[in-house]
Amino acid sequence: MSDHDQPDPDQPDAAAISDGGNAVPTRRRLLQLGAIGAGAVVSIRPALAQTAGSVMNCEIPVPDMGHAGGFIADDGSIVAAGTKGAYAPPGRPFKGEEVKRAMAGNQLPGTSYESNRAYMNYIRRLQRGQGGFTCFASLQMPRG
Amino acid sequence: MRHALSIRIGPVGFRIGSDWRAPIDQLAALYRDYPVPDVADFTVRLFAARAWRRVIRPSVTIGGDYMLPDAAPLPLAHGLLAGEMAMNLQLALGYRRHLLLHASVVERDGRAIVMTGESGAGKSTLATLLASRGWRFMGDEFALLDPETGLVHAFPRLISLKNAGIAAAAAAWPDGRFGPSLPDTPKGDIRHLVPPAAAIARMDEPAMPALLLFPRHGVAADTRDVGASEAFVRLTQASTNYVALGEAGFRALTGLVRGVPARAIDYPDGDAAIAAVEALWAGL
Amino acid sequence: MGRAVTDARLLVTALVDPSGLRLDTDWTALIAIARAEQLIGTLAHRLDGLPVPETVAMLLADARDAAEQGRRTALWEAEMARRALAVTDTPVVLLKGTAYVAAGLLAGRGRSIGDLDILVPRGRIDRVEAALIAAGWEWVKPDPYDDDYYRRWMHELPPMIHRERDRMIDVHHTILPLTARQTPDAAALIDRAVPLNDGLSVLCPADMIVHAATHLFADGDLAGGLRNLWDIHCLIDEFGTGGLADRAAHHGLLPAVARAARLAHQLYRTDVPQQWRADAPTDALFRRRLLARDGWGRSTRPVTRLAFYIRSHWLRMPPAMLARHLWIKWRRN
Amino acid sequence: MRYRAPEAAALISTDLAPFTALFDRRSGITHILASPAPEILAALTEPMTIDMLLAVLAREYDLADPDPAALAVRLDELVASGLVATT
Repeated sequence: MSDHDQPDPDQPDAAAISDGGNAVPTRRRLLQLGAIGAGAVVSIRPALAQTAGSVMNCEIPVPDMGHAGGFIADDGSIVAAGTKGAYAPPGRPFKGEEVKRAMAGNQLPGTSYESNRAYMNYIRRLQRGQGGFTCFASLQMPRG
Repeated sequence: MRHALSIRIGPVGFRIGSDWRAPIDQLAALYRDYPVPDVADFTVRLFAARAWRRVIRPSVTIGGDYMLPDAAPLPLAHGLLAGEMAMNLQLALGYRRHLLLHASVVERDGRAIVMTGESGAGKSTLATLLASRGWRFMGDEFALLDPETGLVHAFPRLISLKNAGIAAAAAAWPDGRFGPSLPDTPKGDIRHLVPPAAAIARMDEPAMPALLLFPRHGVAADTRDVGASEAFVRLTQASTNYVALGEAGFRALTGLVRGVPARAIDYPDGDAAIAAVEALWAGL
Repeated sequence: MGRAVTDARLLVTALVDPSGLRLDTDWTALIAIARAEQLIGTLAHRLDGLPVPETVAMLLADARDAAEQGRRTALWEAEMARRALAVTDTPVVLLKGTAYVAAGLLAGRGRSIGDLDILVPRGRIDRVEAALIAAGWEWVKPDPYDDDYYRRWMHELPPMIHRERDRMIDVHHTILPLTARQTPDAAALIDRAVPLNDGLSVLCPADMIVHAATHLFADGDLAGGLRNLWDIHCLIDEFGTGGLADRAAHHGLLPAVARAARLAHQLYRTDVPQQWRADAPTDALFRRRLLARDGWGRSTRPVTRLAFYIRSHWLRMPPAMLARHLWIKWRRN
Repeated sequence: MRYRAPEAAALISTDLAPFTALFDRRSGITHILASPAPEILAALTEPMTIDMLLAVLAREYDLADPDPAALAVRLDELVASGLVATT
């Protein structure tokens, strides 16, 4: 690697100390391959505009505009209106701040324990291209 | 557009258009002492999404060169806030001349403290308090880091104070110029404070970052070191254009975290915070 | 502040004759229009080295940097798709913006590039889908109605997004919805594809122009039309029009290609053959839609825009399906 | 299957003890690498199978766990990040 020195400068370098031509390794550095908690490689992902906190106020419609009228099942998926055990969509979109508080353990306004869980599961599954994704993604700091 | 205004804040020029007069008049009054750009870097639009929304329960939709799909409209009474948000959004989504860090900045003797943290961590209040104790205010929303020189440039927009921060700032700045109070916005009660005259006059003077702070409000006073890798990762998430800047962003940010000491300070109140900052500054 | 800029002609003339711009041009309006039409990087390259106000020079330099970053990201996404699909040994043809930069074409210079578009043989689309999912791509819209609609009637899989890199990929098996009246010869597109050095390929020049014209007039509502037309201008400028008419006829897309050539000539003064220079009666309506942008970057002429929106759906599906599609979409909003 | 690392010129590496910050010029992505990832990348001087790589690492380091399966997991992370390709 170009201008890179070995990562652990404080440990004795593995370079052998040459002694008249036949190198005598003093003590090779220990290397552990397995059992790394969060993995050895983290890739930095772009932070979204709202991570600049006060930059934006935004809303998350449940479900998004493309699926208005659908009901929300426990696991957050969109099901046909009236499906037994699923929840009618809430009366209005949730504000970014309300979702942030719900992520911290409170409940979305006007929801029961069960419907709150269903709505939050829907919000957590939002993908780019779906309405409310940018707003939700920005509420998580840092992402990924 | 029917009403328009151009202002330059630090190195960034904005052209702001509006379907209504009120937001433009408020911005013009508060940004009275700011220069006018010859060519604006960004265009911002405050408009009524539906024609009838211009008059009936008027609500302001934010538009401009760079946009986000989920933006919620604001009542016309919060038009000033919409203008500020729209300008911040252009920077966050479209600006590349400097590495943008979501941070407040103050300067003394050509050296700067960069204070970063989530909104609500008290960055604006802290910067305002320090400015009232002789530090030069450089910005309360964005720090602009020049990838070539490593210098930080000022972006002294209106200081947006929230809830308790308003009273704290009013006490620290008895003769400060405040904007209208904007009750129950999505972020609670907000009031804008015009930065001190010196901050506006000297906004083209950059400074060398000397201390990186991660302040946190509302807990027992404490100061701890922040390692280079932790500071690096936290700053990549506090920057909206780090990834977009590519190699220049990598060199600027690794240079910053390797060259500048980083500390996390928890503070129960303003005085404790200022004491902690002055102690750290003296110890540099 | 001088006469208000009421349509996108300022941008068109700046692209065609950059050295003709006077110093007292309404630069802010030009930049707002170029950004709204996704042509700021292209404009920045066209104006490179010309005398402009200092603030504008810095803005354009930033735009060139942004375009370079976008080019690198697009090529990387193509490389990651190539790695994921290598195991299926399927021919993978890059389309649109990614293809232009991968092949180093004039059309790619300064171009803003969106999602990765690839063309694969229709018979291999399930293997491609499985390989992409295994490599970390996910559906953007996990919705049964849209899935089924896409699979049966559209010319592509529903869009997918990569879990880590947040980049979208559109996998096509032909270049026009199956429901459209014209039926291009997808197999011929792949046969004549030109291999790049790393296992991916791009369409042959004539097919590139046919596809660009198709995308603009056969299934699009002309959103981003000025950028697509500029692609066509650059492709014709670089490769000429030899064999283009025959190739377009072979795909049954001669009308779309003729219209694209005429409009490129009318707006960007592209050097097109004689039979594609005369103004057809409806060309003026297309120009009116393409230029519907004011100096504040706002989209204007809403009625014209709505007409083209409805036309784009009409072209993509037979009347009965159009009614059902619009009814379902209407009931939802 | 062989694992291939990028040529040195594609990467900019900076020590952020205890980690290594790595910028990949090809993708424009920044990666934070914890040991053994930097050591694995440095050892991949040419395309290698897992066994070839394990032998190189065993020679240069005192391996606490010379286990091909553990090395495979580390390599999969590097492949997923795009830093390492398989041929």
